[in-house]
Amino acid sequence: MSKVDMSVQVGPLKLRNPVMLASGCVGYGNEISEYTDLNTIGGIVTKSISLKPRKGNPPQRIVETTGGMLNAIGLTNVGVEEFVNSKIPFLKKFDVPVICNIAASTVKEYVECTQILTTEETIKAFEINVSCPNVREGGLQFGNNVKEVGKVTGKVRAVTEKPLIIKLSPNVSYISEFAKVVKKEGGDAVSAINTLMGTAFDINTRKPKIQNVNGGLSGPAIKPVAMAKVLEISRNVDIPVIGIGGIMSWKDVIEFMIVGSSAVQIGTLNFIDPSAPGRIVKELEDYCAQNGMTRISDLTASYVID
Amino acid sequence: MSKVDMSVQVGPLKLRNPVMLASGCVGYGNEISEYTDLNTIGGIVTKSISLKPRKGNPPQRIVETTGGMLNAIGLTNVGVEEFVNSKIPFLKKFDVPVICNIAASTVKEYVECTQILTTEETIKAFEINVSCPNVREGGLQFGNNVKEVGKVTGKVRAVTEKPLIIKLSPNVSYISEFAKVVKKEGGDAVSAINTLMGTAFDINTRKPKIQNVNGGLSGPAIKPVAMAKVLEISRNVDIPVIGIGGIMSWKDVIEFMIVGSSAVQIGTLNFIDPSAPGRIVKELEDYCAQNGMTRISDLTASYVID
Amino acid sequence: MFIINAQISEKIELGHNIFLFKMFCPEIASSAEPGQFLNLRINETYFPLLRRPFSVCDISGDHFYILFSPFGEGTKQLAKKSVGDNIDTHGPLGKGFNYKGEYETAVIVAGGLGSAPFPFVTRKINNKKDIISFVGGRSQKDVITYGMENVSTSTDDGSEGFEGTVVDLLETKVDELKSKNVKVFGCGPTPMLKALQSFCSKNNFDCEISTECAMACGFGICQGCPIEQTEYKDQYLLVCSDGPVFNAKDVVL
Amino acid sequence: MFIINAQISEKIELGHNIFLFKMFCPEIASSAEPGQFLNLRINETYFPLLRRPFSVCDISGDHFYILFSPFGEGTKQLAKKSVGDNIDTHGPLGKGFNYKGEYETAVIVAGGLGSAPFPFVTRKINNKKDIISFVGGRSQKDVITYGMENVSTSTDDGSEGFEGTVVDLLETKVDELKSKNVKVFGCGPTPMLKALQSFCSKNNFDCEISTECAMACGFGICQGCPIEQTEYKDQYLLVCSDGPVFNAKDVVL
Ligand SMILES: Cc1cc2nc3c(=O)[nH]c(=O)nc-3n(C[C@H](O)[C@H](O)[C@H](O)COP(=O)(O)OP(=O)(O)OC[C@H]3O[C@@H](n4cnc5c(N)ncnc54)[C@H](O)[C@@H]3O)c2cc1C
Ligand SMILES: Cc1cc2nc3c(=O)[nH]c(=O)nc-3n(C[C@H](O)[C@H](O)[C@H](O)COP(=O)(O)OP(=O)(O)OC[C@H]3O[C@@H](n4cnc5c(N)ncnc54)[C@H](O)[C@@H]3O)c2cc1C
Ligand SMILES: Cc1cc2nc3c(=O)[nH]c(=O)nc-3n(C[C@H](O)[C@H](O)[C@H](O)COP(=O)(O)O)c2cc1C
Ligand SMILES: Cc1cc2nc3c(=O)[nH]c(=O)nc-3n(C[C@H](O)[C@H](O)[C@H](O)COP(=O)(O)O)c2cc1C
Ligand code: FES
Ligand code: FES
Repeated sequence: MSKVDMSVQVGPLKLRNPVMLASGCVGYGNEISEYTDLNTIGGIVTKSISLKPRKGNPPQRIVETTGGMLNAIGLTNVGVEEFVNSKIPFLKKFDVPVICNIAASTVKEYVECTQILTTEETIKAFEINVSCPNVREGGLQFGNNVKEVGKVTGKVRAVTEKPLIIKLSPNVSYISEFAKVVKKEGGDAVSAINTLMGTAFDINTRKPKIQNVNGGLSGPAIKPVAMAKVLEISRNVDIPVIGIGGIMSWKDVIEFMIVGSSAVQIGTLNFIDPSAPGRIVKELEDYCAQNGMTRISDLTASYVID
Repeated sequence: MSKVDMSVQVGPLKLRNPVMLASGCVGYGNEISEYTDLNTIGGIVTKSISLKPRKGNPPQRIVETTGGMLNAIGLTNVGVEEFVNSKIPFLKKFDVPVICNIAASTVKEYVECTQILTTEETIKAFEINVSCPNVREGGLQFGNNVKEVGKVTGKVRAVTEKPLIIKLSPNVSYISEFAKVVKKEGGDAVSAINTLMGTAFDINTRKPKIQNVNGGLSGPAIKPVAMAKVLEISRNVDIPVIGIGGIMSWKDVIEFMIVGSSAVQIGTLNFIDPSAPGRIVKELEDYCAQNGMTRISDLTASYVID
Repeated sequence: MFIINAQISEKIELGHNIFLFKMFCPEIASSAEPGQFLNLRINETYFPLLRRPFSVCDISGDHFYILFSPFGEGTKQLAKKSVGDNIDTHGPLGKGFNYKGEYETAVIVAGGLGSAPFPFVTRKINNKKDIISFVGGRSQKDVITYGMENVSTSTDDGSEGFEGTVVDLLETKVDELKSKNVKVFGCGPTPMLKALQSFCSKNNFDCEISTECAMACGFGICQGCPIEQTEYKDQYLLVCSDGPVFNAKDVVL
Repeated sequence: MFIINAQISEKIELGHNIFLFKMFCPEIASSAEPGQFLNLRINETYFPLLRRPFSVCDISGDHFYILFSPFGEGTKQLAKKSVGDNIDTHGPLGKGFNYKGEYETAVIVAGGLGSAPFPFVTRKINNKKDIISFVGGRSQKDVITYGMENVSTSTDDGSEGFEGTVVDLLETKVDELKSKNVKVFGCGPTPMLKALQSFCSKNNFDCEISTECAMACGFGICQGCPIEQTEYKDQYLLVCSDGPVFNAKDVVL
């Protein structure tokens, strides 16, 4: 089998392969590194970091649904300072692009976080989470408002030279409008999608199964929705897309690339099988070789629509 | 076991029980009547009717996804005239409220359809489908645009005295905004939700698995999203809601009622088990009796949120 | 039409990855017609969510047979079932072959798993009409002749019988067929059915084909399975309830 | 920690709807500690999607045991597995009981399926310390004393042993317990653990409890399983990786 070029380019960000680990689904890399060799994957996106540490939502935070799960973690994180002091040193040990995901409640806070972190050499790019459905003060209004997303993009762009990715909310009618404004305001790429808003109730207690009432739906159940969002962006906006949502196998990675993803992120699957990302990279390479492909990046937006 | 009052009131529409059959998932009642006695269910919503017959989309129209299915039927239907001549006579034979679902590409067409059909005694209410994701000219823009939904509601309201239900699209950020305008323009109730927009591709041909590219996602995969939409309306707008999306059992019916549904509709489940709706009605009655409830309608919006 | 448990009473591996299940179900066994199908709920979970359609392969006493190959998620799970397991079965569904008519010789043409409906068709026609069967496959292991009579075979790679498609094989027998009053019955992948359709049209053979389409309901309520008509273009027919068997003249593949 | 197939080598029905599976898996058998848990992938489909946590019930040679009752979708499917089936197992996970310490008498307190971890705990402590076990359940059939020593039982309905909760039963023995240098080990439903927590606090008994929480990952990457700390309120602990066993003093239930 001939050697396949597995590298992909997400705007200015070059990755050794398209398989990244999604924010909030791999912590800061410590635990997962026992199962998947971080040196073999395309990139790792850290759990959303905020300026100050966040305790997050009270339990119950998780409930399983058909083919998916709802979570309302509430952006639990150690805060910028502790992240720099104790999490980055661990990630430094690996030869893997670290993409730092940032969450905030105000534009100002997004900017401050980025300003502090942009000097960290280990961080190769930023992913701005404008779309977390579980934080009441922030998140939602940004993610569902084109103007706010544009503003956040522009202001953060002004304080970092590093590749800037905006992670979009799927809970909107036309996600491509958001991708457009990101491009206009100087963003380098978009990630699509974050979780869908959902809920589940206990019929005996009549209470929500998760304490926060609403949670974010992830897993294979949402894959068709995520695919449609990526395709919408890909057909309407000239900006690199990182495809996310329900990826469970190498076949799903190919499918996401076909509809327009330059790279992908794996979320929920890590909980079920933390060794999957490493295996998927190998399987993708085999698939490309068997199909006589020389570059995996040729798959991106290779859809055939009559 | 004591007798339970299973009847529910959806605005001006009284149903013998909350279990209705969803539009597009039972045709015009003929085939399903062999499996579920239509005289035992709460109501039947007909396949979307348009002014003229519609051929619909070319195959492939259906693809299964994890816990769900995508469809792009394209509103295949016999048109108003044939509906009146050949479908209504069959439904007349049953003692079941017939809710006529109407789809159109222009406000004018919605109004015309309703005008013609409102004189049909067999039709007990209208459900206006402003949210079909599979018709290119119409549908989508209406369903995702608050002003258009308001306009359709008002204009259709003007030509019928019958209960008027607007079926809302889930592909929006704040569905309660749509429910608000429906109420303001004189609508009697809303149905939530129609299908989520989704797609799936064949990795070998790189073509969409359904010919229309995008399809509507239904089935248990979407239940958490549907539940959140119903709850959002219920908490923000004083209008009856008909809950729809992924109902697979009597437990799901209870869950939908708890978050705010006055009644529910069963869609995809009919394909898998057309005898389920009749069985679910019995199971609901047993549940209520066993739990000492006198009226099933007490479940509506009985959620307990701290 | 029933929605009923059918119990696996025998599980036969016909060949490489080809399974024949004998299922106990008097209701279906006594009412099914050749060419009809059964819609099986593979398990009680939602994975897979929808039923899967299978031709009635044969009937004997209180039993029906299905023939399949593990292929996607549903058929793989089905292949793992054991004797004694119950399978929730919806059927018999659809319109089958019109095998009675005026013709003298039935010409059966099957490609791959398209052989599935023909043991039952053969049983019904046998002793009343002559039967000639043509069975094709990609390779030797894909040629399924179970329950068929008077069989010639073809393979794409020449590993068994005639080298070429089953319709190519048919072409070589066209004179012989023309000398008889034949009716053709076909089932197989769409490209094969297309070739068969034009072969029969060219030679003026009456021909019925069993078509395939992705289905959600299998009994006419979802409009998921349209097939274009030759004449009346304003409306599709439904594979599940107007078919799956159509006269080859009536539909566009 | 392993992600590895464990093969069911024996399937024992301990009582009404209570199953004990003996699983062959030398890697886990040789590394698990009492109170740790295993996260089982019930099947290869996505129904259920997530793994399900089960305590290491016991270890013998190359085998580990799990004890469970069919309850929801996952445990129902698990109960249907057969000897010879492989189950994809992640573990051993979490922090177990600190059973070594200075105490003289181990007081084991279990409610319902909370008995699951104690056969292994008992095996480890036995012959080194005294053990007194208290096992409660709603009714006789819910009382699981498998693998435990020196057992007193209680039932809510009085159908076996003391009538009342297992902590009520404990209260009746408080003087006896006070006369010894005890350490309490508890596992069971949260209301029981709460009662046990306050009983031990009141009487100044050192107590470790195994807690439960809905989990997505089971090994610290999802932040799905928070538990409130008694002292440091700014941050939750994680049941899956900081626990599931905690000192009763350290957590708020
Ligand atoms: C009327 C009828 C009778 C049939 N009789 C038989 C039979 O007797 N024996 C038999 O083995 N098979 C038969 N089939 C085909 C059989 O139903 C499919 O092979 C089965 O549904 C596949 O299910 P799966 O879960 O294994 O595959 P899936 O995982 O559902 O499908 C795998 C891939 O195949 C595609 N696919 C699935 N079904 C079809 C289809 N019908 N046509 C084209 N592509 C498809 C899917 O889109 C998917 O990409 C029949 C089909 C019909 C419509
Ligand atoms: C560390 C740990 C060790 C465990 N050890 C054992 C054991 O040894 N034996 C045993 O039988 N069980 C044990 N459990 C509990 C077991 O994991 C659950 O019973 C199992 O996950 C239920 O899965 P299911 O699919 O059958 O039910 P599901 O269908 O998932 O659940 C049915 C209902 O129960 C609720 N539920 C599910 N799991 C929990 C939970 N953990 N706490 C509260 N509510 C829940 C769900 O929200 C749902 O409403 C343990 C749990 C933990 C966290
Ligand atoms: C438990 C959990 C926590 C998550 N936390 C974050 C987060 O902190 N920041 C973020 O941008 N996305 C977060 N996500 C969203 C994922 O990164 C991803 O977008 C989503 O789960 C869809 O992908 P999947 O279906 O592969 O999981 C979280 C998802 C889950 C399931
Ligand atoms: C095959 C199919 C056809 C449908 N056709 C219509 C339609 O014509 N008009 C309409 O308002 N909704 C239509 N729907 C949407 C359903 O009525 C329902 O809103 C949706 O399927 C969600 O419910 P479920 O998950 O129970 O199927 C259709 C759904 C399916 C699956
Ligand atoms: S499969 Fe539903 S109408 Fe044919
Ligand atoms: S279950 Fe994921 S962190 Fe505990």
